[in-house]
Amino acid sequence: MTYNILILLRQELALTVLIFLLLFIKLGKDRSNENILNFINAALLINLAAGFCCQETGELFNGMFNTNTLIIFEKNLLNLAILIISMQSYAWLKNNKNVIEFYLLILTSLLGMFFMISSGNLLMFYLGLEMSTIPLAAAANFDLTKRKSSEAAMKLILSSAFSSGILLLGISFLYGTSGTLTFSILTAHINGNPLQLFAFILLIAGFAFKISAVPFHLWTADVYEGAPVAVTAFLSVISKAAVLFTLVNLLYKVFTPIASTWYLILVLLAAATILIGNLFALRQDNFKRFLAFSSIAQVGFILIGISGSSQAGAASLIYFILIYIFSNLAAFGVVSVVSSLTGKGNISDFKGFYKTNPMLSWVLTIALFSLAGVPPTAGFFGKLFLMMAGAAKGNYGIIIFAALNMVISFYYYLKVVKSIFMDENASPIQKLEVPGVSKLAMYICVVGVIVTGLASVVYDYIYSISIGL
Amino acid sequence: MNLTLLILLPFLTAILILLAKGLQQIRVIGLIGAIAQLGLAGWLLKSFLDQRSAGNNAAYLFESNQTWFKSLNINYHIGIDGIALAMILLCAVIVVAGMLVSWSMDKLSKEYFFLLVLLSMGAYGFFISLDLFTLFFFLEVAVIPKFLLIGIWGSGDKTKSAMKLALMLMAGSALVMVGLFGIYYNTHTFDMVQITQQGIPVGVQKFFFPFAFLGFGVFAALFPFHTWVPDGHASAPTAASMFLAGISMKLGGYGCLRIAALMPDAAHTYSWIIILLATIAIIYGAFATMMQTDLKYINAYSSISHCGFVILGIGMLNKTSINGAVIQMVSHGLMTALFFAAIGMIYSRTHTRMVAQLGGLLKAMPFISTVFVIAGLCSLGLPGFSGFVAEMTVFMGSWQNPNGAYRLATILSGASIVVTAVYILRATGRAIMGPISNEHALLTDATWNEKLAAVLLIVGILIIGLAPFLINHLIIPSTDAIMLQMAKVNQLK
Amino acid sequence: MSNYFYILWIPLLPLATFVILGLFGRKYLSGIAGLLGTASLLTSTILSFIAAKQYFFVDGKVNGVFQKIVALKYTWLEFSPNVSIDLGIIVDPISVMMLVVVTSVSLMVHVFSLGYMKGEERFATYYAFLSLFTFSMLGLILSANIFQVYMFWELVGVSSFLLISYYFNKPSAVAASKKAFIVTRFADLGFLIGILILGFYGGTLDIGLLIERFTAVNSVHYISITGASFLGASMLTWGLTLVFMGGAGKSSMFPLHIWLPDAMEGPTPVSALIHAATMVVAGVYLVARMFPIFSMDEAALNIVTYVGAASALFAAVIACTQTDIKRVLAYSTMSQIGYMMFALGISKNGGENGLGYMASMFHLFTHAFFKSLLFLGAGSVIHMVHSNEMKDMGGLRKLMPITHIAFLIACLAIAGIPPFAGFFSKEEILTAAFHENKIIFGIALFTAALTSFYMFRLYFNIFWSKETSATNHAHIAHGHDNHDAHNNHGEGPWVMKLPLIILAACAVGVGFVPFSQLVTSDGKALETHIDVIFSIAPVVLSVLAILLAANFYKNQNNKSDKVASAFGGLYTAAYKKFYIDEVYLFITKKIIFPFIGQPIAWADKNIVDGFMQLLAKTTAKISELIKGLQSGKVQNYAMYFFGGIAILSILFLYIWK
Amino acid sequence: MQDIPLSQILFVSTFLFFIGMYGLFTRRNLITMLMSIELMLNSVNINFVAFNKYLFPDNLDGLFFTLFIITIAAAEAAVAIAIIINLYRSHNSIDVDDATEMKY
Repeated sequence: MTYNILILLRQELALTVLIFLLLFIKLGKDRSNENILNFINAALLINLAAGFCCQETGELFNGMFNTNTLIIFEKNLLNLAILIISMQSYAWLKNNKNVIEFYLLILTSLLGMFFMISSGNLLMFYLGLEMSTIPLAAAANFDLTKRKSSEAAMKLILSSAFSSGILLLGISFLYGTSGTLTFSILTAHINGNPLQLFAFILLIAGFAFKISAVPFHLWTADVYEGAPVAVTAFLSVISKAAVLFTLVNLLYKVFTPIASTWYLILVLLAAATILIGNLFALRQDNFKRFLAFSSIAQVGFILIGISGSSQAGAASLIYFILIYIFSNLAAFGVVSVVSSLTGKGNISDFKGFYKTNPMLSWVLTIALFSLAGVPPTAGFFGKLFLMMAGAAKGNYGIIIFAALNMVISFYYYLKVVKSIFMDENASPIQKLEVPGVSKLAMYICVVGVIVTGLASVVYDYIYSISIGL
Repeated sequence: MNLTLLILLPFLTAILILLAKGLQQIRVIGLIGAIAQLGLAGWLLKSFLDQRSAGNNAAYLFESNQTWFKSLNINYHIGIDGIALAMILLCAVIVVAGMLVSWSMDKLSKEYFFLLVLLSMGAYGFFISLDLFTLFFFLEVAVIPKFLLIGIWGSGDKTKSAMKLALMLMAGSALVMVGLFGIYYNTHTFDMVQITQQGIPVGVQKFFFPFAFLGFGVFAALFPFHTWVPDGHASAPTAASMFLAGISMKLGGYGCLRIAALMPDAAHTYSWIIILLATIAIIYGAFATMMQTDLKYINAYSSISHCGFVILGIGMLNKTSINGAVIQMVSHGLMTALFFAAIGMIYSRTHTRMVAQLGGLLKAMPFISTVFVIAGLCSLGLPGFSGFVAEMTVFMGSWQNPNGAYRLATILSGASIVVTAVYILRATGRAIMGPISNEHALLTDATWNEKLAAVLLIVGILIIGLAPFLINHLIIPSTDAIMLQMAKVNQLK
Repeated sequence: MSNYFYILWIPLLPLATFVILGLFGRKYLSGIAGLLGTASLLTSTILSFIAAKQYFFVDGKVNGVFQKIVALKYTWLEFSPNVSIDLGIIVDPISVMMLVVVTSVSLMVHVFSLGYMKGEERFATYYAFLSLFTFSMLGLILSANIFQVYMFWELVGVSSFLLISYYFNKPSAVAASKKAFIVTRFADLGFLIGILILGFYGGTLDIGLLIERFTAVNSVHYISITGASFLGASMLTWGLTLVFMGGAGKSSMFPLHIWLPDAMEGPTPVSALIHAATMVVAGVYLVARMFPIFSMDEAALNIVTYVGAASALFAAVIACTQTDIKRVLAYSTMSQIGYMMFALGISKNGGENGLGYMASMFHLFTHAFFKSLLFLGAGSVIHMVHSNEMKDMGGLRKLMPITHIAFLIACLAIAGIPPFAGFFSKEEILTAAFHENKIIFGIALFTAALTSFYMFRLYFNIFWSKETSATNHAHIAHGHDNHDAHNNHGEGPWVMKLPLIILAACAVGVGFVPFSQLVTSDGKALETHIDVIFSIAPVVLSVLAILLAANFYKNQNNKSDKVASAFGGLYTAAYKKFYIDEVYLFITKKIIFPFIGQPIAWADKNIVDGFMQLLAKTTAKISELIKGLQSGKVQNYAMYFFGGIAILSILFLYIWK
Repeated sequence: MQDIPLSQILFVSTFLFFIGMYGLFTRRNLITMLMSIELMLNSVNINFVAFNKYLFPDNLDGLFFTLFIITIAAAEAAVAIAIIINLYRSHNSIDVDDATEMKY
């Protein structure tokens, strides 16, 4: 039994160990930030590598916690993401005295996500969710002196508390109508009676809030803008990914009896999300805010993919998340470097950026093209497969709608590229000294963006491990 | 003969360009790469003809089919028929010419040549792919380089034009995408060969044909989706306009042709709409051209008119007209590239493209003026040049349709050749002939690279114009095959 | 039937010359370009004479009928299995006759130009273009395939364009060349559609086959094409009429004639070659080539007839009033071609009734010589005077005797005074007209009289009238072209005199060619005789006209002005060419441009493109409108959250249960 | 005790929930808003307990859930209050409407 625990919980345990190590380091005599950061990055790298080492699957605590190949892979994705983020925030954290607290917060939150992903029970799910949310709120406030930071944290904590209230109400009604919290048993009791449907809607609303789908998305932009870049990156990639994984898990495994209903809900949410996300992204000048809305639009596409409710649907979701990690983090990487070295964070500041920083410009450009879904970057494949999965249902209205919205999204992505390459600027951002680690992270992202798409083996593997409805 | 070389070679060139230092190295590498590509294409032609004469009558030669995305049944399936080969040759020629005319591009030259090569790579990939997914992939690969080329190296209101072009083309490819999904989910494959074998249910065709066809139509500057053409061409740097009009508009025409071949029933159902739009494009483009005052705009609008012939030929759906469409694609590619090259040379010297500000250039720069006149004569369909062959074939083809309305369309399109004569001669008479202004009198004539580029294109034009049986020999078997497919699929219903 | 393959060289030699001169002439060969061109053309001329001899006198005739021989046929562009453009060479009486005409006139012009264009900067280019034109013209007359005709038709047009705009820095020349090309292009559109019609119903583009199929009354093709009708006229009529439209355009028949007078902007030898002897008769030649088909369709023939007659008269009237000598000649050309046209129109196919056909061809033949002679004469006059205006001339007979004599002969020839060439051909035409159609005969007669009047008006104005000396010509000289360097060169070098002499000899001699034996509608020899009684009337008429002209213009006086004022409106109308140009200008400048071109250009910018812009703007506006959602107030966010739940619940709990 | 039907308890809890929501929507004071959220959570707790007691008395899922909610609510409140304090440092106010720099 204990052996089993050690094996099956290894990824969680690894994180926990790391967290405690950090605590001890904090208690011990203070070391230079560089060493700490290098240590952490190394540790995260090991953690990532270890994640792939063995594929034991099974369940614990009579079904409260369970892992399978898919879940392990998902967790590895998150490990990869957090590694990249931490590498990229090097420049930002180098001169920050609370570096360890930052890692404590985000690692705890990641731990919570791991539990959420592999939860087999609503209680466990709720615990994981909150465990991942609450530290994030604190992390959002990490720039203690910045007004925006604290405002962002306030908005995040309040609205997430509200949403978890809603979520809990939903869960309570589910419990009331089914009498169980365990997924495996729950499925049998799903019979679409009004109260249950209502409960389900509340649940979905809770999820929609986390993945910031319209109209539950309004916190996103403000929080992204206010929070430190690293936290924003974390929010926009990792927490979203984790919640999406869980959502797919729930929808495809638990709520199968009311599939027709949630298909409709998803389509509605997707349409609204894509449209609103695009329309808002059009107008943004603050880079993080811009990325926030663009990521909202991306979620819309993801929802279309999920709505396909087939093996391809799940696969395309995970595949897209992988690509999204690379492309979005590449973008955030550049932004974080620029903002931490110059304090500038507006798109208009990037005018004439290519003249001074060709390398960063190309990274950013490739990232944006990948987000826009332009070949040969992986984003093209990701988006295309999501749409294909959605189209499998034969509901072409939403596909056409999404396709036309893609054009709008092209507009704003190209607008950034335009200001980087084409706009003249008397005083562009000066030549930046990018720390080696961050550079490395960016290169990883770029390579990922290029390779993940063209190398079909990635997708085929994901497809083979993912499950359909 | 592995067709993948056609993609690998540009890829290699691009890499080398990235590694190269200094304008000299970069452009030399670019040129060598382009010439190698041309040689490759030539060799391809040779081996193609050998195969054919050896009695290999397969629809597509040099086929190779690797699984790409196994789980989605997406394959990297390549192969060429005569039409694709003609297009590939066209690209190869234009790429060499483009490299030559941009010989002295000193602003961000590395990126410039890199993007040019990337663009050509997309085009090659597009023409060799037999799998709709790869087709679509390469179609979009070719879009972004255009955006950057126009936006960075362009002139005039460049960013706006670049944005407009990119967005409209993307909208086009979005439509194409929807159409492709429709095909995919009703045949469970992207493979054109398989699709033609099993056919597509008529209802599906009727619903998805418009998306796919109009989508490609945007690329082919089909009315009313042509508005990206004038601004885009006018703002682009010379080589980019050559590629744009010479290659990427052909992607559209070729795509339309393939789609029509895949969905014959829908094509027959909607042919009247296609023909209507094409006729409008032809006439409308011609008259719009008559009103232009900027040389590049003149050529851009005339491209709309000429590409109308491509769509017209496809819409008429008979062998001759489709032949004509293909020949027109090649011919227009060469001719318009030549035109843009000449305009670029003039612009680089006089720094104006306004017809009214030019005059009597024949005195100062006889070579360039001659090139200009030749391009003009080709564009107004003078016998001996490719334009004549192409347009006449389209006319003969479309006339074969006894339906009165179609006849009318043919006659109207025929009338456009008069208008063409009007605007070409007006431009020539004003810019090339007439008295020359003093500050232009001292300008120099073309340099060696420009001459080389022009000669290359002119030779291409003349080969088609003087010996059309050659290109016919190349493409007619393929058009026969296409007609056969369409007929077969019709019976299948 | 022996081998005529060597005829291929006749067009190919000029082509070769064109290529060589075009590529290297400007740089390397500008010295010897003229000689080169002349030499190659001389060879072609000799070859064509050989061909003529062989065809007419050796083996062209098989048991009394001249055969149509297809000497070469190569499928150049195949549209569909049996419809294709074949490059071919057809050898039959008219083509051979035209071979002779074209090559010899062209040769004369080449020689003449050696002197006339001497010292031109683009001398080589000039000869290159001349060769190009000669090649295209030869290709045109040798065509066995109607689409081949069309191809060379276009080439002829473009070479004429290039030659007219030879002085490219002269805006008027450029304008003229544009006009010429565009007007003929418009006519060619008709030709093209005609070809499409005939080709569609005939199932072939080969002229021989077309004739075969459309003349056989019970062939499927004939039935189908006559059966199909549009706006009341059968498709055959349409096809032929449209083909004729092309011909009319090239031959500057009314109302497509407007380009010809302006085309005189080109160098005079060019006008002599293209706009007098060869290209402008292409239309006549085309109708003759298709004549058997034309003869199957009364309506089409009538159109030919009346257009021809109208042009003949119309042009003659105008010619009486013009003062630019080249324009006078241009209009006279038009009028003479009108003659040929209606001669064809009134003719029937074969036998005695084919007289008109034969006469037309005969007139074409003779006209080529004396008209080119007239132009070359005018050329040397202009060369001397540096002006096209009559008022700058007069009394030149002393200064340029040879030109004077040659010109006189030509005038007599065109006036139809026996025994000059024009007399015979004109007689045949008049006879044919007399037998077929009295109205036409009347017009023809009147035109003949007018012709001799204006020709001699021209003659007297140039060579007699006011007595002036060479010296003060030098003063009036305003640069007609870059010759101001050398003024008093008399009649120019021998290369300019020689052609005049030769052509003058032809103008006298060619009338005695036994034409009716050689060129007839059906290839059989046709017995004709000059009916003296019949020919009195026209001759007397023209003599009277000549005397009138002499009376008006031999010495300076104001009689002519009196008469002019007597005619009043008619005179001014004629002087203003009956305002046809203005009509065209009005249609193009005032209708097509502002009412078609500009609206479309506007619509493209504002409606089509505007729509795309509008989409973009609307999107931006909407996103501006809804930005209030993101109010920044966390409570509103919560409310929207709740609202979302409410909407979903309503939808799924009450509406879509 | 048994004669209070479930529906009435649910009524109470729902009422509580909406009171909380109303408070959240209307109150401007951050602390009060936090309290309103606590109200909502508590109503959920009532739900769980009630369901557990009335419908599924044989196992204690609901009760446990309640316990966890309470703990987490506490943690949440702690963090929230920390944040609010920090907000007060920078904004000198805990009025929610003063913290609306970021919008649109």
